[in-house]
Amino acid sequence: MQVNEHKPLIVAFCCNWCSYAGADLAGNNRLNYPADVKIIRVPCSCRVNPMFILRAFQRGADGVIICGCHPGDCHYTSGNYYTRRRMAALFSMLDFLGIEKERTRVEWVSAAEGAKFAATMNDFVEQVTALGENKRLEDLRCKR
Amino acid sequence: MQTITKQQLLDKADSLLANGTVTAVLGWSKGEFGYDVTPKMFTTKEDLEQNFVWNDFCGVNFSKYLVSKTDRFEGKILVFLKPCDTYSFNQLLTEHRFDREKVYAVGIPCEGMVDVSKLKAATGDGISEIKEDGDNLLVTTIYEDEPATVPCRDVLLERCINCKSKKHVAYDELLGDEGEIIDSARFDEVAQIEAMTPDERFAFWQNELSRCIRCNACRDACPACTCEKCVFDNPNSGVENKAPANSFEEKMFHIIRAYHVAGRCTDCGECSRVCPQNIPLHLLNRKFIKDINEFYGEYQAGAEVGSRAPLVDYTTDDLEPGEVFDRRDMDA
Amino acid sequence: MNNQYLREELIRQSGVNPKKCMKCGKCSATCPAYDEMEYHPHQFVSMVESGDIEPLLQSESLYKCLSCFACIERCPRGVEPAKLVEAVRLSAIRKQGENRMTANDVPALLDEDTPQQLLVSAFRKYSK
Amino acid sequence: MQRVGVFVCWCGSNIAGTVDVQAVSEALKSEPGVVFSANYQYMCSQAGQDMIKEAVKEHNLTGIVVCSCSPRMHEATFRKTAAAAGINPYMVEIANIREQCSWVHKDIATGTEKAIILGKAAIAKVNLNTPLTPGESPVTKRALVIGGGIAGIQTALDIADAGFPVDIVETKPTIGGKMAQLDKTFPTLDCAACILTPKMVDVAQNEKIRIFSYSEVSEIKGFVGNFDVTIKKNARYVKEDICTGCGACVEKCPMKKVPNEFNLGMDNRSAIYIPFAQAVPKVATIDPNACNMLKNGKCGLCARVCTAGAIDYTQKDEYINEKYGAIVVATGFNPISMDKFDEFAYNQSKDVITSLEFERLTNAAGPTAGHLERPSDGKSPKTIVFVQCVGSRCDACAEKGKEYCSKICCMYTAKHAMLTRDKYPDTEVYVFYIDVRTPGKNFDEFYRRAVEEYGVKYVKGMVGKVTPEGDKLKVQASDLIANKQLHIDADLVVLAAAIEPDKSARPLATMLTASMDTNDFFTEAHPKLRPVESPTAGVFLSGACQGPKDIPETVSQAGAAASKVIGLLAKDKLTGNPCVAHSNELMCNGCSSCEKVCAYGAITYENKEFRMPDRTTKIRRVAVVNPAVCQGCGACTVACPSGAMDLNGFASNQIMAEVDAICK
Repeated sequence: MQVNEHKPLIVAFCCNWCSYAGADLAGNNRLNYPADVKIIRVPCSCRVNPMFILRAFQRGADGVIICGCHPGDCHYTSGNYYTRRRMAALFSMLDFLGIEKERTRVEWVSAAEGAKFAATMNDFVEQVTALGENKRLEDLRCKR
Repeated sequence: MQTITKQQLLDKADSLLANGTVTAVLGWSKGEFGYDVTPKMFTTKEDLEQNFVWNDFCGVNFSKYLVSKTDRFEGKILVFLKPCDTYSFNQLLTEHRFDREKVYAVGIPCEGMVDVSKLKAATGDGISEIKEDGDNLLVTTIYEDEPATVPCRDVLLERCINCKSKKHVAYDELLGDEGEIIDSARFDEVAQIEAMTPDERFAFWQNELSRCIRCNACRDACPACTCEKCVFDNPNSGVENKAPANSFEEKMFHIIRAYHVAGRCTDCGECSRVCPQNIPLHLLNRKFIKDINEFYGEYQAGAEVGSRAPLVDYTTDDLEPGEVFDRRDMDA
Repeated sequence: MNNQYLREELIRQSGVNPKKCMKCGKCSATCPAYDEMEYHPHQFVSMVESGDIEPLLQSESLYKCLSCFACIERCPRGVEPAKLVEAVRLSAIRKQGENRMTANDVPALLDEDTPQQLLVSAFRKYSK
Repeated sequence: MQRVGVFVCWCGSNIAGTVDVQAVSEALKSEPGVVFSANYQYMCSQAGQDMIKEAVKEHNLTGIVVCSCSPRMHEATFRKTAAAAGINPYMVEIANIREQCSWVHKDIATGTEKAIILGKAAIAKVNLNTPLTPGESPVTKRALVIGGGIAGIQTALDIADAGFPVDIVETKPTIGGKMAQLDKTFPTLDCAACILTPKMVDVAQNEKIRIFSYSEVSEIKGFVGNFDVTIKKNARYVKEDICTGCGACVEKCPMKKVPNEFNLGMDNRSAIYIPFAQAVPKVATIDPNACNMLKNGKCGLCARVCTAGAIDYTQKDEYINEKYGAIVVATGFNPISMDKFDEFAYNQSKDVITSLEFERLTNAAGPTAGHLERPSDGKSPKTIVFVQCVGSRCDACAEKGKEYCSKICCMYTAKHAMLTRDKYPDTEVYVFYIDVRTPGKNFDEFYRRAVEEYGVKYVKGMVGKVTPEGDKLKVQASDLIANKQLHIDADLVVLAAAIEPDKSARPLATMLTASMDTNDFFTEAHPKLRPVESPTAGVFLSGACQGPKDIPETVSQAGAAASKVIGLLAKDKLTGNPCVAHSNELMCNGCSSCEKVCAYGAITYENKEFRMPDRTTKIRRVAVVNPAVCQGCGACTVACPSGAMDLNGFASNQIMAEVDAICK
């Protein structure tokens, strides 16, 4: 039997100073991760409005990951601390609505952690792929 | 059922109007039926005597009205605040949404308000008259000759069954005795949903939220939703109000709304009270409140003026978003 | 003997976190029963943390601790050694027949100069 | 809609190897707004840049998308290209198809597909870009240094040396700070006064430096380059410009029983006083709480003996307004109160003292003229016990002390012990320690000398209690190495009290909107890379206000802070980052959420009048972002419930457009 594997769509928000640089480093070191990951650059993880995440899901994203500097290392001193609270609250709410918690993630990736960036993306893509298509967040009526 | 009488409130309003302390009174007025009590600004004694009401249907939280009304009236406005209303009152002051100097707040005790939907469910539609009789309501409908007797306690609003506080946290003057904060069971239902499987949770909310007709009543009644321009009315926000394009749209609306008031919501329950579709919207707000209490320590919005909402605050050793689930899975 | 189970049990019972200890020795410096004890308060903290608990269970030191709580009061890190001593003592006397003091011992200890309250509290402390 | 030009770079084979660049530029041609799309071998080369410039001219482009390497690499390059071609540099967006595409994906089909999506996202974004111009603000070429200890002195001297005027504000009647109270300094044992007082004189004589002593900062407004500061000059009842510091008044003053704070209350001074002989400014000050003339109008002796006529009992507090371009905080530290440490009997016996008191006891200018005498009876102590870490490294929940290591105590205690043994070899000296921390140049050698050459008895353990008994202090302590409890009859006990930031720091931080940690130490902009700057632009940190530090460290930090100030003041104008937040006042609720999350204090509020649809007017509180202070993180944009706050360059609708383009 042929399994038609669903290719997930992953939106990754990366802060300019640490995680975006970490993604660049992963590239410099030619560390592969799936092309399903599309990165959006933001100045700081605290720029990520929950609306962006919901919008991504609404438009068909299968997973959203937010990457920022490690706590304590924020370029703007405290931005990622706010991210941490906001996303803890938001993800908990999504989970409360029965949306798979595996579709969301926050990961702290420094500019030196190219390997961690690639590993994180590989892991996240695998996790989201295992869940299959994002039926809960997109339009139910148009799909079976 | 209320311990304080309409006459006491009228006397207070009359004397404050007469001695010039206030120039207007924000109160409840008669609607077409007994149960559709409407907010109104009274400026004369005559108007008050004719139209002012105080009964078991005065659920409206007036705090929000102060944002727009304080600008429109010269002098002070008298506002009657039930205990739960005072939390919203403080929260709006924290957010600098109205001028405290322009308000004369009179705290009044509340024994719980009636849920009209529950009442209708008990008596059937077509209510023509409601009379109070001690702890009961005598309800006459157009279909029955004899009025039905309904105990108030059976038809209380959910927020009153799980009343969180009989204590007024803000007032200029208090009628009746100072109440106490109540150790209510208001998070039990949230905990029950949390205990469901993800599929059950999804089904539960799919069922509830698919009834949403996007009438915006929840937003319009919410004392935390006082934005000059709501994101749902703003064509540039990307989430402006429109016919839902897909089934996620209602969920998105309610997640965004709940998120926008997270940390600021006092759990006054107006959203659920006004929802024409009887969606338990307060559960979304309470989920945030419960999470915030568990993650960052107990916090009651509006308990005092000037407190810093948890989502605009942090500590360096806060919980990681991933740990939220680890914790829960461990508890399970 | 490294008794990991007992270690965790003692930590749980006492609510003490021995990892907070910075090994300054102020507990032992402040202890009025120091010279009576084979193992001193700071050693209790360190030995429980390393799981080396058997010698403590066997030691008379358990009953020399006055429970005066001076070590709790003085510890700069809030480690509360006396609570740990208490937990070790409890786990010693909770064993069958290991009561340090029984009702039969009391008559011999009666003495006009000994306040009765002392006996009562000793009884409480030394038996399960 | 913009007229967008798309430029796909091959980067040799770096991109072209795994991405079909031709296909990418073809696919992007049909995107909304795109009027030109091309690819080239090296877009960043001169030829590549010329190609962009020509296309701008030829196709009248208003926006540029370059699909190339990371924007961290060449965004600046292409912005310059755009500017050279005559369009706003912020109308450029980069699609990162090298680091985040061609280098990490091996398959040409997937690489190409992703590159097209990334290109689409960049096009969607650039369509919503707006031309941005960096704001400019002038710089007041004057610095304010708050605190006149060694940190403030060194910072002021260095700034003045570069030619900029500096004002020092010091709450005490003289500058000099803690260092002026010290006897010798470790590890070289130079006398503190010998190295400090010449610097104090330099400050006094420097034409660029003004000293506001006996003064405090009462209000700070403005922002980097443009601070508006009010300094409150407390009345000292002596005309500073006339007083010669001769000291005749001090001598004649009948009120001589005022505890002398300079000697930590171990002796007395008069109501009119000069803190110490080398004070700068050397001007007398009348203590209004002690002076009979000021309290009940009787006396006036000092006015009569002052030949210069400097005494002025009617002097009032004076407020001075001054503008500054930069502010340096150098508020320093104090030893913590020993009141809560009953076990050491500090409040029960005069012979239990803190290390700072010990400094005064051994200082030649101190209350005992440098002879080590017990405060209680003046006898020379034969047994001295030093206790380290008193209140340092205390768990926070203990509420008595501080969680951190005070850093300087190990070294000064070694110094005290060594000097005592040197001067009084028949004295027995014990030092009780938890750890001896000596990470500094020649520090460990110094400590070892105290042990090996001077015979100081270092005991690993802590003192449990001190009990005064007769004229002795019974010290009960543990010796962890010997596994013994020690009982020592001491004559003097010296406590190495933890140090804490000066109490004035917290209100000052509020005025500056500078952040602090839970211990009230000022937070640095970056703990490693920007250690002398506060996150609040234009505010710099010098000395122990940022964390415990010794003199050499303080002086180096003071110099570093000065160089940062000089770098700022050397500019005529500050050019800001245009990618800053801005608030739409029509939508702003004035709720203060944004202000609370702003780490830089860039947001203030003003009451603004609005015309309502019914022609009435309404005054509303609205947020205003100061673009010179905003760093553009965007924290406020998410905190804002109404969406009034947005960020230039990373606007909500731009990010949404990117999300949509990716998720299409």
